[in-house]
Amino acid sequence: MSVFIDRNTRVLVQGITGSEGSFWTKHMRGIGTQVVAGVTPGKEGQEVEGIPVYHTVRRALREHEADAAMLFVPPRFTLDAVFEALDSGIRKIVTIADGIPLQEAVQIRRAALSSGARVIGGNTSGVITPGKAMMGMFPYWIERVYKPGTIGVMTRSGSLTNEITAMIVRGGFGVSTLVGVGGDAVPGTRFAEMLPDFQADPDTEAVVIIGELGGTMEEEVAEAMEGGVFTKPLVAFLAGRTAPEGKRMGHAGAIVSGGKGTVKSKIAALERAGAYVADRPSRIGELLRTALGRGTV
Amino acid sequence: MSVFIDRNTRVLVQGITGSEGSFWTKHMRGIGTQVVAGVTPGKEGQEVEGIPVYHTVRRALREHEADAAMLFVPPRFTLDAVFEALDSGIRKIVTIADGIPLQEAVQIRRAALSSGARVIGGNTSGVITPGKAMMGMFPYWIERVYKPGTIGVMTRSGSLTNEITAMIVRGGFGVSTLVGVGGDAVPGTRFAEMLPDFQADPDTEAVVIIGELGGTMEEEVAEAMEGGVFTKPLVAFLAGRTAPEGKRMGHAGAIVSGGKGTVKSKIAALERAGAYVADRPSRIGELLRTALGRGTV
Amino acid sequence: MKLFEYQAKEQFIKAGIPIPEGQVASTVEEAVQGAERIGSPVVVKAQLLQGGRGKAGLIRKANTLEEVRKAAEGIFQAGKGVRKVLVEQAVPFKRELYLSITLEPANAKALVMASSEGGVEIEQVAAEQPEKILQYTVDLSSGILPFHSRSIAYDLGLEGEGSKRFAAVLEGLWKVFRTCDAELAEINPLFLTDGQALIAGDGKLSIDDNSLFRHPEFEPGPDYFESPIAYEAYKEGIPYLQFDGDISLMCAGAGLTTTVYDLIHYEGGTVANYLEFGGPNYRKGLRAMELCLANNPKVVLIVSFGTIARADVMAQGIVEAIQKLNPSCPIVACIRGTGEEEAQKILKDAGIEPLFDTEEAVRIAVRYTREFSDAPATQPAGDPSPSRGGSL
Amino acid sequence: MKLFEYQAKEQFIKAGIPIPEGQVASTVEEAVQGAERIGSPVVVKAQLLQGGRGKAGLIRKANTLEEVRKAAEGIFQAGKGVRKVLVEQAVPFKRELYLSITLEPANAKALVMASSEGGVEIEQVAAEQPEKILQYTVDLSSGILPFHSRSIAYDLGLEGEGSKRFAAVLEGLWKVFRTCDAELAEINPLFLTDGQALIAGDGKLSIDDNSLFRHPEFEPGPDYFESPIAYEAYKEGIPYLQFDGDISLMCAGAGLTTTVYDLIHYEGGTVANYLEFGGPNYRKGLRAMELCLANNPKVVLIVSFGTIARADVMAQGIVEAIQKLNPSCPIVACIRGTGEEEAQKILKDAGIEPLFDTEEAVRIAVRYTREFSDAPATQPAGDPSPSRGGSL
Repeated sequence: MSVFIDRNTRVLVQGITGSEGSFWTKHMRGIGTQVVAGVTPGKEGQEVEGIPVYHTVRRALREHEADAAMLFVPPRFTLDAVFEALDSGIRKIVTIADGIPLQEAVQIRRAALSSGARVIGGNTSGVITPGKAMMGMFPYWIERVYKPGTIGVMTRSGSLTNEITAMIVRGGFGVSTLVGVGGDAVPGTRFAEMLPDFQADPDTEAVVIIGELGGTMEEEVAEAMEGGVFTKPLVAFLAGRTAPEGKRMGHAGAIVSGGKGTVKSKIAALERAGAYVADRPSRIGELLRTALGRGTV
Repeated sequence: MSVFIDRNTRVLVQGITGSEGSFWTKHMRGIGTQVVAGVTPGKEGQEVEGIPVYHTVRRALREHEADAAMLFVPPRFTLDAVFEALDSGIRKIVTIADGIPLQEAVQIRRAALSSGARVIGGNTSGVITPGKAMMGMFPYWIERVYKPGTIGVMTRSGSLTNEITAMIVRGGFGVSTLVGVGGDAVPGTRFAEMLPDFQADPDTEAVVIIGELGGTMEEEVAEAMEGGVFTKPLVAFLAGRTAPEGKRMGHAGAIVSGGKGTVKSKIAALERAGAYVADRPSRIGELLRTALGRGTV
Repeated sequence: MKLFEYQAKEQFIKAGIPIPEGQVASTVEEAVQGAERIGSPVVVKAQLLQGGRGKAGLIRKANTLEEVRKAAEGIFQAGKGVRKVLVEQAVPFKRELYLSITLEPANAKALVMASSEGGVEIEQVAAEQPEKILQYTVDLSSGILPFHSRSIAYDLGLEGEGSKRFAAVLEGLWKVFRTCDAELAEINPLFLTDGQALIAGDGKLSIDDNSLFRHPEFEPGPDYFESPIAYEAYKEGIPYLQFDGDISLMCAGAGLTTTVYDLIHYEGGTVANYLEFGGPNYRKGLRAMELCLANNPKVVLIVSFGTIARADVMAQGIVEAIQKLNPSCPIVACIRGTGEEEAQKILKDAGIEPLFDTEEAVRIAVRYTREFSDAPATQPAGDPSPSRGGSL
Repeated sequence: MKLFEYQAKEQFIKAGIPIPEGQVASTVEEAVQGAERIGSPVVVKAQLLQGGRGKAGLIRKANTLEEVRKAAEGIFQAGKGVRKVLVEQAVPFKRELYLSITLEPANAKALVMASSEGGVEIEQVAAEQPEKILQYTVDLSSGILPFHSRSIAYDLGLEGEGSKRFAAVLEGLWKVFRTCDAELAEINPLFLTDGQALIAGDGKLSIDDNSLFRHPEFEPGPDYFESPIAYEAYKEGIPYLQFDGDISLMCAGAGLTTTVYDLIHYEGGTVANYLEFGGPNYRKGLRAMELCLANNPKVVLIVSFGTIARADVMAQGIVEAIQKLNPSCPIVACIRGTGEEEAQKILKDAGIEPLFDTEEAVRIAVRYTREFSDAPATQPAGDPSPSRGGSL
């Protein structure tokens, strides 16, 4: 088993003929992902890596079964592409787009919530189950970074992903599934919403979350732990302990956050809930060993 | 037990100070309904039948608990009033308004579906559990019409309601709960969506549905019976066996209906599903006796 | 409320949907002048609310002004009550498409339907080759998104410029649908020309009656109604349907009235009209009776089982109407519900037998249509005895 | 992107939200002329993007034209880089309300907040009397409905005319929020006058950077940026943050850079700037280096662990930049990810020691800020040896 994606997931790639789309489609297949079809308006009849391309999602689904859509679509067309996938009944969507207009991101998440779908992203590298499958862009061929294992990972940051997974591997572990929820202010899926999946996944022994200052996703993880929704060991790394406060959103930002959103508040909440919080990437392996009761090897 | 409303239901009345609102609030209490508060913008501080009135639903709910909203609000303000109730977390709503703009009715139903709420109406007399409680307008004091009993009733027609319940009573039965889903083209709740409630209600032995030509609600009832969702005896009366076809909605209407929507198709579907179909109101009692295996008394 | 084709097309223009060059004409002369301006060939189309104009010969092609004159004359004189014709450029087309937007009650969304096999046989296409009808549900608040237009266009075989133009037509039709509070917006045929242009050949637009208060521009004139009585009733705010049988129904509520209609037909009777006596009209007894009697029925049958529509008020109104109008036909009254004891008394005092059973009332009414059909002016016998105006 | 108050108010006017009569002035003379036209008393307000203007003495009331002159002079000369002031009629108000619209990421709705206790102390009100902050979530596609306005107005103590005006302000602010693709639209204070008028005393409007492509009208000028280098970076499309420490960060990705920032501070170092070297900028080594060196840092630290941003391309760009720019400070490079073997080779060939561990790279960079702070022009010693421009 794994979280979100495995060898049985049939993936449709929207935007397959673009340079990113075709490049990463090749690598998605390379790791073992079933890519069943691609969509690019106006390019029906073409093939990418032997995969047939269709004008629209509907046309693709007349010929193929798919249960997930991977979007390599520019940010300003992402809302349309997500709604197209949802309209055709697809309920797992990953979008890498960096720069989705904020109010459209809100509408994407709302549509996902209303239709019981899961949209991962935007502004993410995607989801990978090392050794099995991926939807997104990961240099899985670098072994010191993407070794299969039993540690689930969730990250807001794309740039820290390789850094942290390398530390997990250096600590003697590997990754079960990594979910990049994305670095946008309004990601389609939030950390806490993925926790039940990691809880249920027998291949995941512990979870590492990679957080940042701002927002309340880390605090929600702490709540889920305190509420008993997630009971496996959890290690957190949070970037921004010494960073100056980000741009202030008028008084409204201060009122809404009500003291949450700082790295300090996140660390306090997570530690109260029993999480192990690493102050630097190199300590993650050690904390995982402690959390899993394996002492320091 | 009963369906939708009982003595424990705490009802908020929106539009309580209008002539219909105040008149029927008195009678709702008269039958035993708990009316906890009323809402009319600009009238906070007043009382109707001793019930306190508030400017807004939020203000009422700060002082009272309520789990249902009864709307005596003109049709063109109904969407706003329904959304106000939904916004405050109320998940049972009855609106009697006759003349809700059609596209607003669609938005009301969509909001209800999205939020897991049940909106009954518009264009209905409401819901009554004789002898216990009601949300709406029923002359429950006429005993030959509103005798408590074990027959659940669902109706699209307000004008046939008294006619049919009188026949149920004349047949030796009484009514458990009557739900007027309403006569509009897009009711907030459809027949088939109420069937699980009647199925689960131990006080309901059989159900009578009062249908009409047009739409597909009766066909959906037949499907629910065939699908095993509803297994109690069901008697249907359908108005319009000899009526000329209603106004045609262009080619689109014909294409969508695809032969459904006529009384003939409804009768065929219901009889195929095992329902008893009465050709005139006076036969309902007899069919109920047959359906319940009591022969003709 | 259905609009005439030319009205629908006025809305299309506002929304940027291309239509053929055309001219509305109320006379043959105007039609000829319009054709002269537009240039031949043209199509002369009766402006009628009923469908099936083509098959009824009310849409005629004309290659010369003389043919236009003949076509217009023929249509105006066809006895169908045509008051206006639309003279339109005959568009040379490559294909006829179909496009409509309606509402989907169960899903609570809009339903967009399209087909590459448009034209008068679209319903047959739907029945025999349902896969040729594309269906998309669209959320009212999100509206048409680019993928909707794109998906439908590709499935209609449109690409490039044709696809872009289709998107504009679909977005335009959506705008019409939403801003006019329509229950139906339909283009059939939607012409596709050799040059990949899309032109609305016909237009059907039906406005939701409950939203008409927002659209005073669509106020209907007498030509919208089946009879002058129906128009009178409309002006009074009273729902009314015209039939041509014997029994005038003055009933409360569509469901009950439809049931009474069925029961009358079971008994072999026929219906002259249905006038809605319920809802806010229950206080309008006199005016309601006047309109019913204008049909010269063999009997007026009044049935109600009201809750808000008080039986006593209805009875009082009927009694007053009979006194004032002195009808020459029998009145059968079956008025129950709130205030029924008082109603019973009022009717009895006025010499009218109050009935309590709908089916019995129908049987009596039908019987009277037979008994008195040859002697409308005499006092009916029998028990229960319906009142006649003449007896008061 | 934050807008200046006067820009926010331009949007308010378009949406029908009342604002005080006012004039934007770039000079003291313009300010005085504006005040003359408006009539005293006025308020002279620095147009700055930072909050807390009032407490910083950058909002001054003036009763006479002489006071206006003094106020404007004081603000322009306060050393805060003020380029414009807004001279506004001083509104006599009865109460100060608060109103804002933002987004609620978890619910995926908009969040409307309002308070009857508006003004500069609103955050304190929120902390101490949270019940005085009204919160409503609003669906983006349904928008503001009448009940939202009504509910908030009653809770703010507004009735009758005040309630209607509030509805207009809220609907206007919603329109601004939606049409400007805002992440924040805020009015604080919202003046309530004795005559129940509502007037926006201040305006904060922050446009979502991802939507700026739809809003060329908000193209920022140099006065939006913390430094000329930041403005240069903006024009190159390179994200950039200005600090005032020693180490110039040329890093890929906000998360990794923030981590590097933390690690530098753990080691006792300081940061001069953060320049985003990832995303589409990884091919812009030369320009990026140029901008970083413009800060005259004690060391340039390059860290990346890229997937799309190819390490070899980054390394090549850095080597070229060093050759061309000949920097006088050390360059520390820790470039990993896709293409890292090739990158390693390129760096080594150019005499730069490639590092593989972020924390080690930070330690070395911080050490260099100490070792070379007094001797920036000499060749650094030690192993691993960072490259200096001078050594090439």
